Amino acid sequence: MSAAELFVGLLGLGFVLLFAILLLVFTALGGKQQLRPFREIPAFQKLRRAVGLAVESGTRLHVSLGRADLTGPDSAVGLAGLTVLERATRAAAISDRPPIATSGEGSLATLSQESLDSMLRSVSPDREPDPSAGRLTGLTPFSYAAGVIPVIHDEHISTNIILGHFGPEVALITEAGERVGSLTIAGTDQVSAQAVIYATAQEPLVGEDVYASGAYLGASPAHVASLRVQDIFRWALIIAILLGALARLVHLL
Amino acid sequence: MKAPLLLVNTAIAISAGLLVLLGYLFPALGFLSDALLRWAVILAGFALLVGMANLLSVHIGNLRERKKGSLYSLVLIVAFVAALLAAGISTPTGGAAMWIFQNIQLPVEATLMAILVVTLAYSSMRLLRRRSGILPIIFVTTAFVVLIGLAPIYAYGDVPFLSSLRGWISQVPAMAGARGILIGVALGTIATGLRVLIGADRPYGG
Amino acid sequence: MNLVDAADLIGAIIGFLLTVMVASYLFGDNALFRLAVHLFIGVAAGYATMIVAYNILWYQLLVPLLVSPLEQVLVVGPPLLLGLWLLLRISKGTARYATPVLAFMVGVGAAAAVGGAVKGTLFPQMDAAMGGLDLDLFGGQSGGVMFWFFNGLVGLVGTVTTLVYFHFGMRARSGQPARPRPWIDITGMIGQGFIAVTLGALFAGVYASALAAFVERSYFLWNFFWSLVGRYISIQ
Amino acid sequence: MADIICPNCGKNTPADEELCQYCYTRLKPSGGLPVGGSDDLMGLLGSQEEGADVPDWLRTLRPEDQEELGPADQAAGTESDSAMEGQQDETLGGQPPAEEDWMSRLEGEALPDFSVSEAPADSGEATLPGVPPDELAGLDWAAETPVEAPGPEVTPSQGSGFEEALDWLSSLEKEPSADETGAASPDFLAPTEAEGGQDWLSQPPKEEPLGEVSLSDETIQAEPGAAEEQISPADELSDWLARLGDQSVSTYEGKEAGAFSPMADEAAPDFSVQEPGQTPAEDDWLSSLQSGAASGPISEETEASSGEQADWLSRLGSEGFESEAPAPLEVTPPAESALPLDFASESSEAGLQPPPGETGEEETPVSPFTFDEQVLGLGEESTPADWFSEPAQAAPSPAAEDELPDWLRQAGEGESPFGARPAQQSTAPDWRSGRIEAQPSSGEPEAEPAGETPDWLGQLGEPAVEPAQETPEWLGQIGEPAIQEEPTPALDSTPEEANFAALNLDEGAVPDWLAKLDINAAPPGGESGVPAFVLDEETSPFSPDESLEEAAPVGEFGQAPDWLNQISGDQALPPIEEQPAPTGEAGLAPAELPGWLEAMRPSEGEGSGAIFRDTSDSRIEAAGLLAGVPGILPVEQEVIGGRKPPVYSIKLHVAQEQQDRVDMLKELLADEERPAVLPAPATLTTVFILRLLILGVFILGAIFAFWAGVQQTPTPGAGSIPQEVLDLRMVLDNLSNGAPVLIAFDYEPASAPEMEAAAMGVIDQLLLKGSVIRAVSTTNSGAALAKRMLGEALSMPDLSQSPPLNIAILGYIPGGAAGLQAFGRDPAGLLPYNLESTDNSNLNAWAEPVFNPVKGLANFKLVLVITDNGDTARSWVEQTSSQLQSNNIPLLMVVSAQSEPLVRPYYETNPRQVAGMATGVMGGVFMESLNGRDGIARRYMDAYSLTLMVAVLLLVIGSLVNLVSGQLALNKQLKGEAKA
Repeated sequence: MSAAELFVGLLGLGFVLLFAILLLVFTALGGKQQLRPFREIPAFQKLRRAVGLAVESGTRLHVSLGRADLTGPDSAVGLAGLTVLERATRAAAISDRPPIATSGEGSLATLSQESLDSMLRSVSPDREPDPSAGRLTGLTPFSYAAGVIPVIHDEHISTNIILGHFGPEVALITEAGERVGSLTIAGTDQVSAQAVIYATAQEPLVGEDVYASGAYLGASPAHVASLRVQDIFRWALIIAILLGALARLVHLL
Repeated sequence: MKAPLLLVNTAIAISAGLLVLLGYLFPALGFLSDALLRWAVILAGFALLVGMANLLSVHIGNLRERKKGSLYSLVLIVAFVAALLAAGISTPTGGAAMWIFQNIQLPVEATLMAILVVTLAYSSMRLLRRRSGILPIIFVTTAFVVLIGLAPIYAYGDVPFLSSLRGWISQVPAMAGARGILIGVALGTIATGLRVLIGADRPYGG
Repeated sequence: MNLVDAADLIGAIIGFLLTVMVASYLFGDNALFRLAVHLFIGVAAGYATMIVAYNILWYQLLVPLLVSPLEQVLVVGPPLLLGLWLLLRISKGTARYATPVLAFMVGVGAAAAVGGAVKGTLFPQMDAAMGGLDLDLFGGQSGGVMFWFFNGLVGLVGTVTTLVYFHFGMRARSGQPARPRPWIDITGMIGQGFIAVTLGALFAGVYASALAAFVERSYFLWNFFWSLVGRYISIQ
Repeated sequence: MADIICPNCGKNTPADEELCQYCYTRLKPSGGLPVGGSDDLMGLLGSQEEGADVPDWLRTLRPEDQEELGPADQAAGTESDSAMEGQQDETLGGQPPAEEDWMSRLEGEALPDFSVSEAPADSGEATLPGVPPDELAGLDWAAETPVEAPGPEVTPSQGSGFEEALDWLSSLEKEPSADETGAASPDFLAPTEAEGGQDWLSQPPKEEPLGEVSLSDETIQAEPGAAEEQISPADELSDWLARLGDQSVSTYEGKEAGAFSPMADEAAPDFSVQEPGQTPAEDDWLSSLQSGAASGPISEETEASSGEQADWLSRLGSEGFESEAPAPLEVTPPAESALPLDFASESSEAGLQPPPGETGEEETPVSPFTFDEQVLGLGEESTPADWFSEPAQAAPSPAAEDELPDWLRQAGEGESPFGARPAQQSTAPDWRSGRIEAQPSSGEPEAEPAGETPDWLGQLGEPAVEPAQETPEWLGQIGEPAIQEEPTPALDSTPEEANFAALNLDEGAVPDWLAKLDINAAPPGGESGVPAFVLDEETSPFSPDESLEEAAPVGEFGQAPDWLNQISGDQALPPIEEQPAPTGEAGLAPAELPGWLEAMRPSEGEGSGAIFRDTSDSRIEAAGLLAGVPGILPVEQEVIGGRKPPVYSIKLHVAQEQQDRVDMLKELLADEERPAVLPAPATLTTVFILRLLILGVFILGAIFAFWAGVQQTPTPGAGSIPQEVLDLRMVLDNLSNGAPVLIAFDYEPASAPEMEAAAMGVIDQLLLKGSVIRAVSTTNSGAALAKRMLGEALSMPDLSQSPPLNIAILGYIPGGAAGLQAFGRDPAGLLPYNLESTDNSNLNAWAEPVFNPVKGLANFKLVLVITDNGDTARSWVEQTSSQLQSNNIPLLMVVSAQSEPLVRPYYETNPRQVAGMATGVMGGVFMESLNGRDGIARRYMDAYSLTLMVAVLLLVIGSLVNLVSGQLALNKQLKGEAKA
């Protein structure tokens, strides 16, 4: 292993360890952290309202989890989508139409079923798991999006939460949501898909905001803590970038 | 039963994750993560089969219950079986499989992509009505400039300024913004991943 | 007309019909679109399943066991058992018992995400952002060194301000509504501008990709139409 | 000679004293009826027996009884059985012949019962585990004797001026023998004869079953006090039975099992007396019970619910048969035999909840006693506070007095029969007193207005206005025959009237619980009694009053004389010392209170019982029936204040404002029903037309471009080719011929048109160089896409004729980035086989000499990634760049236009992680122009550039229109708001 590799490895390890320690510390301080306010993200405000409205109106929430591969780097955004699904299910479990989750990847569909079942069981233990509540609608990006379209049209969906790993095919889903007049809140990790979402979704989530869903929906102190740690590291990185750029410039001047 | 299982699951997730992470950061320790990565790759394939079973069970359920649109479910199931047999008999790149792929899957996907032309045009036109402020205007203006610089003007040819402007936009400000977004996404990804690795998030249930 | 030509013709007709059926979605959700879409979903799923069966079940699990069982049993056995364990998810009753396998996958995925983000995105992107002002990297691009330096500066400002925009925290003063610090607010607005430019450029790219598909489909329809006309004329 | 216990102060006073030596409470009613000896009674009985109105079956009763003795004796053998025999012996010991005559009948009658009840072997054990039956019997009497003792003393001192009472008394006395009962019926149950004089006669058998239980259970509750109260339930048994038959309050049965015993006991002999003739008369007395169950004398109700009675009885019958019932005792005995089984088990469990099986209808006849028991015996025994708290509240008086049950106080007044009641009650062994109770209770079904209150209580309501005249029906009848007419209106009275009567009655004499029963009695119906019972369970402390009211006439005149004295003389003397037990604290505060019973205790002031109590008034009634009873209030007050629900005017006064609001609400509701106008269609039409226009414009542009032909747009010159494409081309130029190349086809079929156009030029160059190509993909469709693109590339000029190239499609890399990393470490291990293999010769994709599986990615001289996804490109860079850079292997990218901004940073980095790249259709055009070979890209370029212009125009025009219209709409809105 070259010295550069070792250096990069150690740097990465130190970065991860420091991030993890701060995350644990801020999680332990959970209660106090909850009190501190966050930047307003309209999408989450509308989402909270939409969940309540869906329960009252007897309509469904639809959470589209995308096609993130759980064993890949895009699994993070898939996990963020699962967190939103869990929060939405917990809030809407009392509804006679519990939320429905669609995904385009096998492992994610499996996790969404587990999440839905456990949430619904926690509310009503005698409830039978419904395989169609967490369904796989297609295995290729466009077959997945095409499979979601009938769900949006047929399942009395009032709110579409599109949060996961998507490509440009997400435009088909947001378009379907707009056609049925439902609220579409969308976010993804793919920047090109974010561009499509920005143009087509009613409430887009850009960039890092996608990963803040758990904290904004009150998932757990760990989510709030992670935002704090992200902020800390954000400024650390900014300072590092500025100093590094200056050093390179000065070094040459 | 539930609590112990959750404990075991969390232990499995954390230990497997830490081993793979070490292998990521230090290629010399790749031997720690190689086996686990290969297992994960194989399991991803099994997960796809599980998802497939779910897809079929939903549509078979539609057929059983004579739900609205059960005809479509029938079509889906028949198409699935046909493609499975075709690819199974004549390998995934065999004649039958390729015929189905080229004449059914590819045309439909390409057409779905093609109709985005209309969908996105309609959405982008309405964007300035739906959202107020300067950002949508910047968005549309940038899209306009980049589009017009993507290709030479029909029957006229290349307009260097437009292509240069488009090149500059996509290479400088757009790349700067993309870099900021990517770094932010990386931070979010690290936070989300670490929540799993410290056991704060347990999406696998138990 | 031989079998291959017949297959091509039938394939072309099916492709034409499917293209029209899917395009009909532009005028609203309809039965033709749904029919085409469900056909497509089934075909894609079947094909993907067979690909997985070939590449994973067959080539990575069974063939090694058949070729050299003793050597491979320890290599292939564990993932095979885990995979079969994961199949418990298929049944409602046994689904819960497969959670340990899911936990393993999530753990590996989380590590891959963290490692990839740190080593594959964070460090390279930071390095690129730092290098924006590195005059050593100037390779004589058009516009001269000053323009190159200006581009580096814009890139640096864009990256930093975009990062600042995503700052979540706000300043909370007792008795006053929480609001971001003014300088963070202003910097963030600049960052929003860069984000808008980025998204606009990416949107144009997506649109260009869609346009390429549209052109290809139009070309297909155009050729199909004239090929039918040509066949009709040749038959006459 | 036993003393008389003063009911007021609870102290003994010589029997010859008329007033209590201590509190001067009148102990004997002046001119009390000399109910001295059994001779008199027998004489009366005898005279009555000759009555012409004796039913035939009663005449034939005696011989049957004699016959019954035989089988009964044979049947004796179980503990309970022998216990009863022992009891009989003791009871009959030294009886005068005349007395023995009818007493023997009683005993004889009991035998068959026990021969039946012995069926449950556990009944005896339940009675008192491990105690011999004889002892059990002894215990029974020992428990009762102390109170029995004064009996004889009291009986001579019966109420004054009771000549008329003679026939009533005689009827009571006669009752032991069924024929006498029959003789009595016309006497004071005349009103009921309208519904069949024999109905009530058939009721004693109804109580019979309980008699079985009694013996065994009575031994458990060795408290005479309990025995006294149990009399009262027996009184209402007939109607409660029916009600509880429907409402199986199983929860109480276990608790009260022990206390049922006395009740049950009393009926035993009586049943056997009437059994023979009774058997056919089952339905009659059941229907009479039903009338009680129907909570009112209204005949329709009676008929309505009679069916239910028949049901549970028939069930009982069937069960009875299972339990070796002797032939003569056909239907009812089985019912009895079923009961001891239940009670025995219950009592053995000391009130543990009986198994569900026991709470069914077969226990229905027991249920009322369950209620009574909870209210009485048990409550008294184990939770003194329960039923003593009530008198205590009613009359704050010395502790000793508080602990004295109401009935004792009233009895202490010595007014008429009540003076003797305490002694009377206690002297009467439960099974006898209860047995006699059958008489008034038999009248209940017809006379009880609300299904709860016996008719005589209901009639008390009217005279109750004057406490002095508060006299139970039977007393009224005794007083003047005219009163006999009173029941008639009572019978016809509606439940409301009945309730009202009960309310009045409640003021003075009627126990609160009784009034509550009335008040809570639902409108006539089978379950009408249910709420009443529920209510009473809450207010058990009141039940002693009930026992007082009902048991008084019964127990006293019925049983006091003769044979009871025998008992007291024979055995009860020793326990006389225990006399205070029923009233004294010692007997009332047992420390061991079962938990389940504790749970039953109503909390202080809890329950509706408190409503009917007036603790504000502590004056003591000076005269009349309730003389000496404190806390008696004027009827009117209570009726208005406590009993009668407030009457509200049903006329609604609506103000004009309210009326307006109502109208407004009506309008709103009416609007709701009107179909709403749907604006959607118009919008949809606009959207539809707009989409149609956009599609039409694009299609026209494309068709025009195709129609006009290619090359309308000049190919970009070399100067306009971007640097990344030049770098890519340079890398390809530097690639040696036949070099191994890894190509990743990582795009979706949807992007195939763009990616094929972009990458065809690069693939063309690689094929021209005869590269050894290994194709992989991280997407499911990658293999097919690779096959398709390579096939199209091979069909190009100069390649179709070239020798077959070494191309292998390795297939799909699952697992995303993790899979890519695993592939980067060991490509041959992850994807070892060639999907294109036709046989084993080309199955192994790494068998070529140029490959060394151990080297991994270092086997290749070039890695080309064709992707439409920025993240996939990033994954390839992240997962492989370190290996590739360390081995100086260039990584080229062909990306879609959408992913270019994301991939470009990797191209811009120094050192470049991406050596060169081509973007989208134009990237393909540039490559083709550099190659000098036109391909797909060039074919699409004209249509592509034209439709791109169309898109730009649409975007500009559409955006401007929407911007202006949006601003106008915004201004309108602002103006509207400003106006508003």
